[in-house]
Amino acid sequence: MLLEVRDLVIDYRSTRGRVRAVDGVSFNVPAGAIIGIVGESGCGKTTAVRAITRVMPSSAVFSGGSISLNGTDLVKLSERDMQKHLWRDIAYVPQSAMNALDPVWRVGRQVEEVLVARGGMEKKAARVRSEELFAMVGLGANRLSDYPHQFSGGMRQRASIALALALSPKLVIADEPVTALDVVIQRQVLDTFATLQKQLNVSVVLVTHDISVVAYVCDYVVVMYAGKVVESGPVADVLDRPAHPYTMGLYNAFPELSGDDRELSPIEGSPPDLLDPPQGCRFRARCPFSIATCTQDPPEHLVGEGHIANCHRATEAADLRETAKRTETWVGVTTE
Amino acid sequence: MNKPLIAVERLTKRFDVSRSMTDILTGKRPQLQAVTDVNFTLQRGETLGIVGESGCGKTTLGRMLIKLIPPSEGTILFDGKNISGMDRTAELAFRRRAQLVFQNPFDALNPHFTILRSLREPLHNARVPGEEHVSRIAEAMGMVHLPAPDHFLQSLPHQLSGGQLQRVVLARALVLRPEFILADEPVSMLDVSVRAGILNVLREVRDRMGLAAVFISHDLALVRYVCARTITMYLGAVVEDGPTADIVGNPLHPYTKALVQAVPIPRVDQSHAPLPITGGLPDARNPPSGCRFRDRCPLAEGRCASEVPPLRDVGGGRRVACHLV
Amino acid sequence: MQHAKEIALPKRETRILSSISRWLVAASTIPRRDPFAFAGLVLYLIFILIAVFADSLITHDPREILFNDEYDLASNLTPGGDHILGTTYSGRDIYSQLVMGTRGALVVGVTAAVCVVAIGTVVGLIAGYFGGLTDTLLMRLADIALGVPFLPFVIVLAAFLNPSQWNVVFGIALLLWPQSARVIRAQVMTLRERAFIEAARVTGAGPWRIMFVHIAPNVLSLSFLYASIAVGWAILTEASISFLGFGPSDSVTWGYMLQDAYASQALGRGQYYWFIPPGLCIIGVVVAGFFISRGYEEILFPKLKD
Amino acid sequence: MTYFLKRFAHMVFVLWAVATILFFMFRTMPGTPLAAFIDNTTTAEQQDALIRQFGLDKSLGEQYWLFLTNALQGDLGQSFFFKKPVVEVVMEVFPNSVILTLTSLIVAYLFGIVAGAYLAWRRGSWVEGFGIPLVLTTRAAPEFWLGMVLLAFFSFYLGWFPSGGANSSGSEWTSDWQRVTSLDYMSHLALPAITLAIYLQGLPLLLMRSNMLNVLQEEFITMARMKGLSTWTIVIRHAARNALLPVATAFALGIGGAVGGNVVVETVFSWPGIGRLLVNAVAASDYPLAQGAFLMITAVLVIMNFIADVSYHFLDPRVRFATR
Repeated sequence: MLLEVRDLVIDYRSTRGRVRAVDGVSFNVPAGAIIGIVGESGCGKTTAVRAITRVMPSSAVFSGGSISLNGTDLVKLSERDMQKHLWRDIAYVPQSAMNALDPVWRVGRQVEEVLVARGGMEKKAARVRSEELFAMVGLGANRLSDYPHQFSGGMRQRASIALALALSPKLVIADEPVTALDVVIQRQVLDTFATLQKQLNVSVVLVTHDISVVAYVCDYVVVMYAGKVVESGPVADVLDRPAHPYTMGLYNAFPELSGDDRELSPIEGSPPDLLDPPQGCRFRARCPFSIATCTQDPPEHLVGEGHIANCHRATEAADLRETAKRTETWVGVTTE
Repeated sequence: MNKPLIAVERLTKRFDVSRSMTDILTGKRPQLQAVTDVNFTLQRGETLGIVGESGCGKTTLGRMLIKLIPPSEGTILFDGKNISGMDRTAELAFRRRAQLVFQNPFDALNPHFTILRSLREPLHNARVPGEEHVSRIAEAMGMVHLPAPDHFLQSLPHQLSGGQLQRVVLARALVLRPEFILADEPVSMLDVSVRAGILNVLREVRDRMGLAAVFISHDLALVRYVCARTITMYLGAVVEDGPTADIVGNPLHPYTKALVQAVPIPRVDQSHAPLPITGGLPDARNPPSGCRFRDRCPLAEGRCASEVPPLRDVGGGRRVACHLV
Repeated sequence: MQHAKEIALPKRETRILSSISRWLVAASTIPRRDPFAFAGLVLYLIFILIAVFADSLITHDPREILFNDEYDLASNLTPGGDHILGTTYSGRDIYSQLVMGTRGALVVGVTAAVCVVAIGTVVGLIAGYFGGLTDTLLMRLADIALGVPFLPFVIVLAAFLNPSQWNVVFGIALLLWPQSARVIRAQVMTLRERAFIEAARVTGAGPWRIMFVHIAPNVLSLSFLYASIAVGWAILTEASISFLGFGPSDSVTWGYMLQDAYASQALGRGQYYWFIPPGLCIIGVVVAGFFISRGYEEILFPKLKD
Repeated sequence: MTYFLKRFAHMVFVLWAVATILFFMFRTMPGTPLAAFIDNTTTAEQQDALIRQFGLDKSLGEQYWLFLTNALQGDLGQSFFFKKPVVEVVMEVFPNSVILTLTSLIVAYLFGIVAGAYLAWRRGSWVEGFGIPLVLTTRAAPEFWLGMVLLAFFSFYLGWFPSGGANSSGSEWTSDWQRVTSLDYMSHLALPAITLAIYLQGLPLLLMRSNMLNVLQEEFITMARMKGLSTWTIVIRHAARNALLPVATAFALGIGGAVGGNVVVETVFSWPGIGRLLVNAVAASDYPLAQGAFLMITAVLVIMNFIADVSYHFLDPRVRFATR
């Protein structure tokens, strides 16, 4: 197992008090696999994956848990030791590369900078390696001398992927890498990313809010809600046989191109305020199947091979799934 | 076929582009053709989807329909009257009948106005008598399922969530009881679970008020859920027009095919076949001659480069702009 | 579809009251949220009070030449006795001049600031909103005004027109409006593209209503910040002009005091009590303006988000 | 390239406009320009001779045309007072103004950039709590008052520096260059330059601090940290480089503004610069000289504005290379 995240807890200090953005998140990343982390805005998915690099805003605090890469717990490492791992072992692909590349530097030089500063390469060798990397992601070598603002959206994401793969890292974290792209370019960039991942046998943690993208590329999926993991497991199992009401609700709310003309049912209400989160299961207020015991923390139920769901009623998942398909189940759930 | 509510003929929009030294000397004024020769009609109560990637001109087309920007060529007839060159009273009448729902709810309400004041603005401009405001606002808020306790009306936009704001924006559009609504990417800024709510409200309002609507989006799945008929656009031109079920089920134009095939679906067994389309979007300032899609089209042949394919009627209410289909 | 519940439309008074209370709440948070602005406000208040009650605060007539008991000129008395800050070379009471100077400074400062910001805001609004030819014309005018070196212009102006405070105000109004006009024009141009302004157009508001009802509130905060800076510039300029000898000889201003001190070799005699206080007063008022407009940073560097 | 030519044409337009304003301002001002030279002793013929000599007998239009054509050839007329061509008089003192402006600006900007970056680095600390008000105070203090205080203390009280002028009287110099680089000149230059530097450093400091704060929040800085680059590399090669662009432009604008704006400091230290020349010329209503000095200051201001715009255009790749 390349990466194991255990009970990770991260708080943000803000003027209104401490916001617990990530509250006891655990997931594993096997070598050579693509893990999808799905959830809506504010569910803590970006905070959780950024924590792996330990490059966080100054207001962020590691309040617990461990992140072990090949056995070494990154949370305990000193600043200097952690820096050794950065980009050599763990790389990052940002959402919109437009402001992730230095606007006054040519893109080629930014790739070379990493190769020389962290890869220990000579300037000439770095130049050749950059051309290789650009060719790998489908960009011409002539693009190396351009500035970031001269790149289109798709090209910028390809450049970011090339940058991430520069030192052949073991793990690449991609935070919504294709969300800002149009569907055709998105497909092309996803295909490039997936083929490279297979070729170089790199593990990838892909953060997205789009379950179709997860279905298209990922091997495993982790569904997060309000700072906690609600369900995780192989993509096929979780999508075909969701065991947590939130995953079911997410699926129903998702318009599907090929599906029959089923009525979409929104999940009413809005996510809880993480300044003082509700007791027990955080989805309780919006869940059509919530019962009295939901006020206590939900246990971790194994519902299939590597497929867990944190819900008191996970055992009744099969019939909950049927009722969840009917839109009236979701109407009038919250009094808010 | 009674008179269509909106008739668009040969609509074109060109934007001036920065001029290089040689342009100035040679007196050339290079321009970007954002929308080229678009024709379609919209019946009362009909919902038309306009789908395309960014840069295809769908938003520019929308802004012309709602009279935010003037067309360079061609005409837009609203209930038989040309909407450009209207005097003040005619324009006000048009504004009462045609409204717009914005993409970014967080930016569509004046941060200094309370929700109430934003909702009264259209009524004030349309000179609706004061005592009618109460009932109109209540009616509009009811339709978008917005709870109407007093504090809600007095709060400021930053105190509301994205979903609530978009409902206020929709209520503001409905308060004048319009006949036509233009929605430009109305849900793209919202979370998935909230989107469905807004889409359902849009469908419900359209049916209850018999509204005609144009729904602009880059997401084919959303358009399929809301619109009976869809137009796909590429680099400023309409490439296909027809019932949504046919467009999605059996696309004719090579670009629409690629568009439909490119959309991922939430099922693991979806096809991973490479798209029948190569390369990227060409530079809009000098598009390929003839059919604009020919440089990326697998079926392209000589004729495509020399002759612009007209939007041909191919029966079943479908039109396609391609020589070979 | 539940029926549209009757909503009681809050009456006009309650709406005005609620917006005032909202404003007061915001104002009350200033001391905690932004100590600079609060300090600036307090300083301003003090100077305004001094300026208003100047007549009762002064011990002597600032222009009267004083003689001691033996009937010879009470020149260069050191602070003490009935001259809090001593007397000048020509026997005038320094403290009284200082107090009267406050009134002169504030009058010039505020009027100049009002002119500059009024012109700047209106030009910025019109150029920013309408664009096209009007925009180009107004901005070319601004470029010309910016092309004229400010201090030399006011010097020439003061020299030819009979010296009075109003030359400085006129000079400032004539040349300093482009800075605020450009900043406000840029702000208006961004606002014009905002969705809520397009919403106003779509709901039928006319251009003038959009400019003064929708855009103006968002721009007023910027013009207010610019005003508090403009007060500072005006006072500094007036002091410089008086120091160069082109100031009005009829009224007493801090610049006049400094020029008087410089001309009568107060530096050589080390009469710090004469030329230090006027300088400190100028700093006080001008820095108060900067503090109030803590947005001073926002003005020069708008993107700064803490 | 286009931008360069467009901006150049714009500069010429502004220069012409200001020159025209200047010309008419001097002509339409109350009081005859020759007032200083015509007292009861000069006879009528002498008066006419003077008027003809200074071309005042021609129509306003002709005078204007003459003024423009001569100005283009560098002939700004004769100074009443010095009886020498205005250009000559102005050029004598112009180098002093340039030297004073450049030295003070360079010191101010070097200090401002370093202090600004440091303040940005120590955001929220006590350093900022004291630093910002102090800097704002230097911006609020009238330059000439600063000069007076320094003069009173360092020159009169401590006697470290001379109290005025550019060179001690009675000293001869083989060449201008030798004069300007002599120790004597330097000691005269010290106090006025320091006074100006104190006043001028406020802008670059605040500008640099704010730019650094903005840039450090950008995503490419976070990405740089994730790449494991050293803090020093990130701050210098990425943050500072982005933050310095606007400061460089401000420097050029600073020069333009300062040459005209230093007049008060030049007066306090009786530093023979172009500003002081203008003041004396105006006081002596020697209007050709005043007009010439004013035109020279305007030229420097407008040219520096032009250089600032063009330099920004070339320094920032986002502007230089339009999207391809």
